[in-house]
Amino acid sequence: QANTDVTIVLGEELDLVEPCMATRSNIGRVILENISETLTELDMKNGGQVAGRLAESWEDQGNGTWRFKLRPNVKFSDGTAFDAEDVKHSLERATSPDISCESSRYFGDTKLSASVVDPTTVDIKAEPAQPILPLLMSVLTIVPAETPIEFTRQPVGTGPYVLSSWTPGQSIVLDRRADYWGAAPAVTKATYVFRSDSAVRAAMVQAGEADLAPSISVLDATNPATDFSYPNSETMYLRIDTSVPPMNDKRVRQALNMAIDRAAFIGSLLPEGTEPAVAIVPPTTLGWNPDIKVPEFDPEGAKKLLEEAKADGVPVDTPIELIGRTDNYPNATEVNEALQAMLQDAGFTVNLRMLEVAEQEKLYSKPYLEGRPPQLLSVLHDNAKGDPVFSAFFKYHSDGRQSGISDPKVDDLITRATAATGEERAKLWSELFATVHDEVVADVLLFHMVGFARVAERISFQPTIATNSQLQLSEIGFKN
Amino acid sequence: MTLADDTLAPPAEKPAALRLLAMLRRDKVACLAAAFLVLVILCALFGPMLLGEAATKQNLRGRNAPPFSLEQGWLMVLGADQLGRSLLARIVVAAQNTMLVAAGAVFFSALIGTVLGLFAGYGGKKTGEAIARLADVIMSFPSLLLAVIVLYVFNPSVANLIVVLAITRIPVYLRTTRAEILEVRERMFVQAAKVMGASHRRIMFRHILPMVLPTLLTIATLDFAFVMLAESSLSFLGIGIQPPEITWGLMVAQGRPYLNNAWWLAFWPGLAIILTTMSLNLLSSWMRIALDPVQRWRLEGGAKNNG
Amino acid sequence: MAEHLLEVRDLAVRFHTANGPVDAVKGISYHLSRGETLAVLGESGSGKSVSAAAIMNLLDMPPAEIRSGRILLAGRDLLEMSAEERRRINGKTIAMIFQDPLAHLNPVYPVGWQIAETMTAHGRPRAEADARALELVRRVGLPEPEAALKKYPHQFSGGQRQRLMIAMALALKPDILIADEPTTALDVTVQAEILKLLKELQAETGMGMLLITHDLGVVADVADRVVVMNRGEIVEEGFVSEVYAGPKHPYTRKLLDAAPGKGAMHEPIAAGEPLLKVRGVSKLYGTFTGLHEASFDLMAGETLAIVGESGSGKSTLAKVLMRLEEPNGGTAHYKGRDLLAMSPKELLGVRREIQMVFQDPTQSLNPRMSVFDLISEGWVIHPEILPKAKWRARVAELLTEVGLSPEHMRRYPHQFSGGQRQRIAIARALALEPDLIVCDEAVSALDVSVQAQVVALLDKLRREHGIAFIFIAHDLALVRDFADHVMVMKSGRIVEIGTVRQIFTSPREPYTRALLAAGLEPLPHGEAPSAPVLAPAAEHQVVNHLA
Amino acid sequence: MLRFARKRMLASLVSLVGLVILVFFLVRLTGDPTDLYLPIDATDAMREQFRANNGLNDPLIVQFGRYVWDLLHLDFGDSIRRARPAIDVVLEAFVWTLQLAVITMSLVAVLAVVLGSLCAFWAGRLFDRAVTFVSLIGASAPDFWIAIVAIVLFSIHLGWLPTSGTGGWQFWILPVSVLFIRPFGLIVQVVRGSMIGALSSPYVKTARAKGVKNRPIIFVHTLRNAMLPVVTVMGDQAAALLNGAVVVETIFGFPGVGKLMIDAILQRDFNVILAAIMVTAFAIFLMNLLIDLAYLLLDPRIRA
Ligand SMILES: Nc1ncnc2c1ncn2[C@@H]1O[C@H](COP(=O)(O)OP(=O)(O)OP(=O)(O)O)[C@@H](O)[C@H]1O
Ligand SMILES: Nc1ncnc2c1ncn2[C@@H]1O[C@H](COP(=O)(O)OP(=O)(O)OP(=O)(O)O)[C@@H](O)[C@H]1O
Ligand SMILES: [Mg+2]
Ligand SMILES: [Mg+2]
Repeated sequence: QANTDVTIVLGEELDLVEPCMATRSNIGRVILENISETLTELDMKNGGQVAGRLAESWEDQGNGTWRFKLRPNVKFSDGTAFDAEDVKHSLERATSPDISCESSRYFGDTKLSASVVDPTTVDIKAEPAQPILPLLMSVLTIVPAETPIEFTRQPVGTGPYVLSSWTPGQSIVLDRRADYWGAAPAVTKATYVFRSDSAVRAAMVQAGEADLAPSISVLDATNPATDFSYPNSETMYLRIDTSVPPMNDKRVRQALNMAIDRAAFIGSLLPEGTEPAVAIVPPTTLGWNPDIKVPEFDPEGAKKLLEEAKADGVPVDTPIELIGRTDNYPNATEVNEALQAMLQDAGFTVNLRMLEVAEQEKLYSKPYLEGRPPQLLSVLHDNAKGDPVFSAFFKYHSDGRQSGISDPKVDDLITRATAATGEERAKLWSELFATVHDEVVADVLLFHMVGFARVAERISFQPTIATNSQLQLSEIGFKN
Repeated sequence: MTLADDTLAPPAEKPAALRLLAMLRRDKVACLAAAFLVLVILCALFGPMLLGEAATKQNLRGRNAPPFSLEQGWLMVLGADQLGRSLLARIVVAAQNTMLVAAGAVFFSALIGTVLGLFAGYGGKKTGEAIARLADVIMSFPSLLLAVIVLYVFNPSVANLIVVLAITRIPVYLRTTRAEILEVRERMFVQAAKVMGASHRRIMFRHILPMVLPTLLTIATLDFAFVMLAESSLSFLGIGIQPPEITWGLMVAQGRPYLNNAWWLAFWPGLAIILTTMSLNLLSSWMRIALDPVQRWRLEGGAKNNG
Repeated sequence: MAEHLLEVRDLAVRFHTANGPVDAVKGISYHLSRGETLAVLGESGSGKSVSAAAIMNLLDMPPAEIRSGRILLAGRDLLEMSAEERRRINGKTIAMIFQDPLAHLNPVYPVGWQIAETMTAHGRPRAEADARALELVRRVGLPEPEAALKKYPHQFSGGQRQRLMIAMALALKPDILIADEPTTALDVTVQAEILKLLKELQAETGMGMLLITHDLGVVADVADRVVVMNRGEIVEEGFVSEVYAGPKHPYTRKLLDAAPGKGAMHEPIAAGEPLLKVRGVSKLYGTFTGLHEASFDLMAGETLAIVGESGSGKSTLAKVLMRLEEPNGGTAHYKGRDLLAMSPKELLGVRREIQMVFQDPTQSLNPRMSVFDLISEGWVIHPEILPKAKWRARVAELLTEVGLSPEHMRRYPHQFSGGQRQRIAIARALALEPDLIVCDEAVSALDVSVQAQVVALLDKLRREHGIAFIFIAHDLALVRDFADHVMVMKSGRIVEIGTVRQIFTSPREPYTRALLAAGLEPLPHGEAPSAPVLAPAAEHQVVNHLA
Repeated sequence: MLRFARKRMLASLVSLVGLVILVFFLVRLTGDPTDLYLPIDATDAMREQFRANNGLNDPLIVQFGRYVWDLLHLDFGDSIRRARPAIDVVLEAFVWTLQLAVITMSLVAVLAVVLGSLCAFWAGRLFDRAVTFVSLIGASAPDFWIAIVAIVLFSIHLGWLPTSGTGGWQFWILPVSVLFIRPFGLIVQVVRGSMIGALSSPYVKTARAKGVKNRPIIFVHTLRNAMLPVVTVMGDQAAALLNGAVVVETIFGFPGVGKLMIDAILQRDFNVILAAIMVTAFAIFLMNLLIDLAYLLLDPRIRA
């Protein structure tokens, strides 16, 4: 093994190597920006700015059309040149009904079409107009115009690496390209292997069999010299379905928020570095509101609120189901057990149910089951995209798939924020977060989670909030 | 024919149970095993009543407290778990669910499997063949899938768990019984029983079954451990028993990530599983000998070993 | 004192059981010289087999314990040798023929392999061993020797298995042969040949033979000296002629008195509607005809004896009648209904009325049931026979009647001697109070005094309760005393059938005549034979087994 | 015997068909893969599209008919997750599982039978107690304990063996050892029990009277008589291995069928589940047939 080769051990195997599925974190970590590049990318090192990658610049042409100037002299790994046609084809392919590309979900109901202006210029039109189109282009992986509209097993891209071997279930090997348009990264060859057990991943780095384990459990992060924590863009919260009594009473929801001693979790069941959350998106997101306060831990106050509600005939004694998902994150079961205990201390009757993915999924999304008891879904939400639009609608809008509230003011704020740009957009989002948190008390926001990476001492790598979904080999350096 | 008067008959022997007890007393290992099992059964019966409270009392500050320290009271001698609950109390309380699931699953699978096996081996050719093929099907039906189906369509209660685990273990008993019968039924004493007019049922249960039983018992005791651990992996996947209910298996599974920095979380419940299985097995090998007249001398006093 | 080949001094063996110790052998001494045949006569259960097992190092210790004694082989004490030394002696220097051949043959290996193993275990090359095995099988008179080598023990008849055991023991021409009831299952013609074979071997190699038997005729025929055992002790010892002429111990006298063949022959009862009417019953084992078109009648209260060559289909006939083997044709009407065509359900109805005592007693007793359970099982199945409260007493009574003691009811089959097991099997059959009992060599392992007692019991039952017997036996003297009709079988066919008197006084078929001629005369009481009472060898008609 | 085998094959085919029908309908009771496959923020149109693409909109019976029709053309359908023919995915994984199972079971068969027999021969002695003790711990200890402790010990502290993964022979040692433990413990006990009984049979006395050495008495005379339950239980354990050894596969990163099956079940990847079941069932049926033939070979008294 040359000393510029690295081995990276991942927890989840790749079931596909399809570029248009790179928004799935297990695929994205290997492919995104290593093999397949995008027009734009989110620069996490600089506070989450949208930066150019294959596009050098872009401008809004009005009525929903954006014009992208493409980087010249870029070659695909199969030797063909990159031009506007490729962008057009990539967009069409990703949105084609014939294959279920996942990246298209970011476009929602927006219709996107591309037209070639000249080989290095392309116009992308969104209907209805899409104020964050350049950000959306950070999910569109560019493939050559010849790529058929079906899932490929030989991804071709413009990135600094090519896929040189894939043995399903065992390993994937990427080799550095000589004719990459940008600066040559330090890593010449990256071998990805897969171990679902966190302890084994950690052990592999320790034993020198791997150089990087981008995510290990906090419990295995025992060596400060090699193990680094990073915010992993997941936010933990309890989703409340406010249409079911007693949850329809705001006091009850406030009591829920007050009953939980968030500080007690940090450094015990959850690692140091975990932040109490006041919004469903991480602080690096546009419009994140620093003025919102974390609810005080006040079990007595909670009890009082409950009594008040009870006096008004709210059935606060109805047993509430706290529904968690096993193995969702390290200590998931324990965290939920602790939540249950805290809520019970504040006077709630809570039953804990830990479910398997699919079962929890069934309860999480609409249509909700008829005749359901009051439920608290203990879930994680992941938004590393830097804009709340990917969360707000379906978490808080009356028509949102996973929304537990129905509030005209919230609906209005979401609609307006989605259409706005720039400062205006940020302001509206801030307002939305405050409303949801303090006026509506839509849910019990808990924590912004952190992940851990184990990095062998011979390499240098700084995990960021993006590490969950992509891992650019070019960011890896060698210490000597 | 006249009946001789009763004086001819030798005095009735000591009841079989007493004789077994006397034999048990002589075998120290088996005695220890039996004592441990009695303890487990007592825990299962009374544990939740006595320590139910202590087993759920959380204390995040005292989480993962190491074992062998009496500072926090005797309940903490085995240490505390991730939420600062007493491991000792939890193990005692968990004995109930654990035994319910394990004993239930093993009992029903052994019962159903053995009876089906008896029919497969001794019944008609057609039924035998059909039952054997059924065993094939069950054997190749992944238990996990069955668990997902049953526990998804119904809910993960102790009863359903028993059903799932029992079904998946049926084939071993079935096939073992059947295989042994194929041989035992050719023995002469089975024919002798037939000549006496013994019904199929009597032949199956009185003559053939006792020959097969020791082997089944060996398998069953080891299945105990298997079922406890299988149950834990189901819990781990989110389709088994779920907190706040506890079983040893679940405790083992939950302690797994802590193997490196708080070994006691998984160790004690694991040890409980091992000791239970080992006790059961030692007791069953003791029983195999105690119930076999040809072997029984090994356990009877009086003989000094001069061989 | 000259060194003997084998000398047993003051041997005492005790078994430890749940019900206290059992002293099976209480300090016996005997010796055996080169070329000599020492017969061990004795009551069933008197410790003959146990002392033999002690010589062979076959006692399980515990539960057995050798309390005292020495067993000297050419002056060296076997009991002080290492296990490995004794292993090397076994089979090569001392060989043994077991009493119960079916149980003692490994069921899963072909018999040829088992015979050859005696030789390969002592370092003989495989090919040589195989060749010798074939020769031995031929010598003991098994039909189709090549094919026989490849067959498994369960495919042989009782007598054939016994001959396989003999072949196995003779394989290495041992210095000492311990033969435990080697001819119990053999018909007289084959028995004569086997005895001749043993004697030839003795003459050839100077083999010393320890012959355990209850057959007075065989003792008179082949033994030089005899020891008589009773209840674990040797009660008399001497040259055969002396002992036979002037028995000193009361037990010996009783034994000699009990020799069968002296009573009056039965006169068959007048004809009527037969209890059992068998017509054209056949049984094929693959292509081999085990039984061919057997037909006969049996009246209630009548005894039909079946005699004939070993392997001639006697047991097969019995098993077919019991529906333990499915016949390939024929009918057997019992009280007017065809046994062979009954549905399993109907069969259960008549099971109780027809009982069988199997040829191989060990295998027919469930090893996990105590004697009480074994005998009372019939009443569990047919509760109408006896109320539960009386079971214990009745078991005790039955045991006494067959010459065992009530204490035995707590023991398990493996704790008995061969003859004792046979009696348990008889008691079990009697417990059901059947109308017809098929006795397959049921008394062949009993010493003559017990035999006489059991036969008298059976005869009494026949007379008083009208029980009919099918009595398979090779002991012609016994047949003569006990049977009403006699049926002679050979190669799966009935060759002759008639009243006892007719068969014994004017046999029609040459085979019957050969059979009668080969019979060893049991000792006439009081006479002191100077020479063994045996029909001259020249008169032996060699039976063609391949026929 | 050939006729017996042929008849059994036919009967097994019927079982296989039954199994497929059973699994086909049962797995569909566990929910729709759409929600799992598509992200939560997928639109209804996308969901509809996905269902249509994967034929999940048709009535069950139509789906079944189509499945059977394709099956008759040896088409096992595609994996939704992997967008590849399900059978390819399964066979790749099965090869690994089969190797693991065969290696493990061969070792178990030899070692457990030898040690179990010796335990029976020396029943109650120190050797017996020690082997019994160790085998019982092995058979009842959680396998991940052993696996993780083994990795820490042999890979990290001693550095003798790779932690996990696939490759040369070194990579097989830990997974095989961990897999080995449970069947070994169980079978040692079964052999021991069965042999204790058989060793007191009269034919053993005959062999001793013939002067046969202890080794052939144990391993030739007695063992074959005691083998029926042993072979059966070995079959059961082998079947469990063929169904996949999930813990070992996850920990050691072995791309076997167990992990594949679990993922497929949790992800409701129906075609993969069905294909995996058919492949493993076929192997298990075949093995059971071989075991039944072994009965006939082991004991001549048993009739086909
Ligand atoms: N394992 C045992 N446990 C207890 N008693 C036993 C055991 N084996 C044999 N005996 C007893 O020892 C005595 C001697 O038995 P042995 O087999 O030597 O008799 P035998 O003289 O060969 O009789 P037979 O002619 O009937 O075969 C018998 O009374 C029998 O009940
Ligand atoms: N299961 C079997 N398979 C093949 N051949 C068998 C089987 N059972 C018996 N035979 C053969 O059938 C013939 C008759 O056997 P059977 O047991 O009826 O003899 P028998 O007259 O009782 O002889 P013996 O007096 O020696 O007991 C024998 O030659 C035997 O080899
Ligand atoms: Mg005897
Ligand atoms: Mg016979």
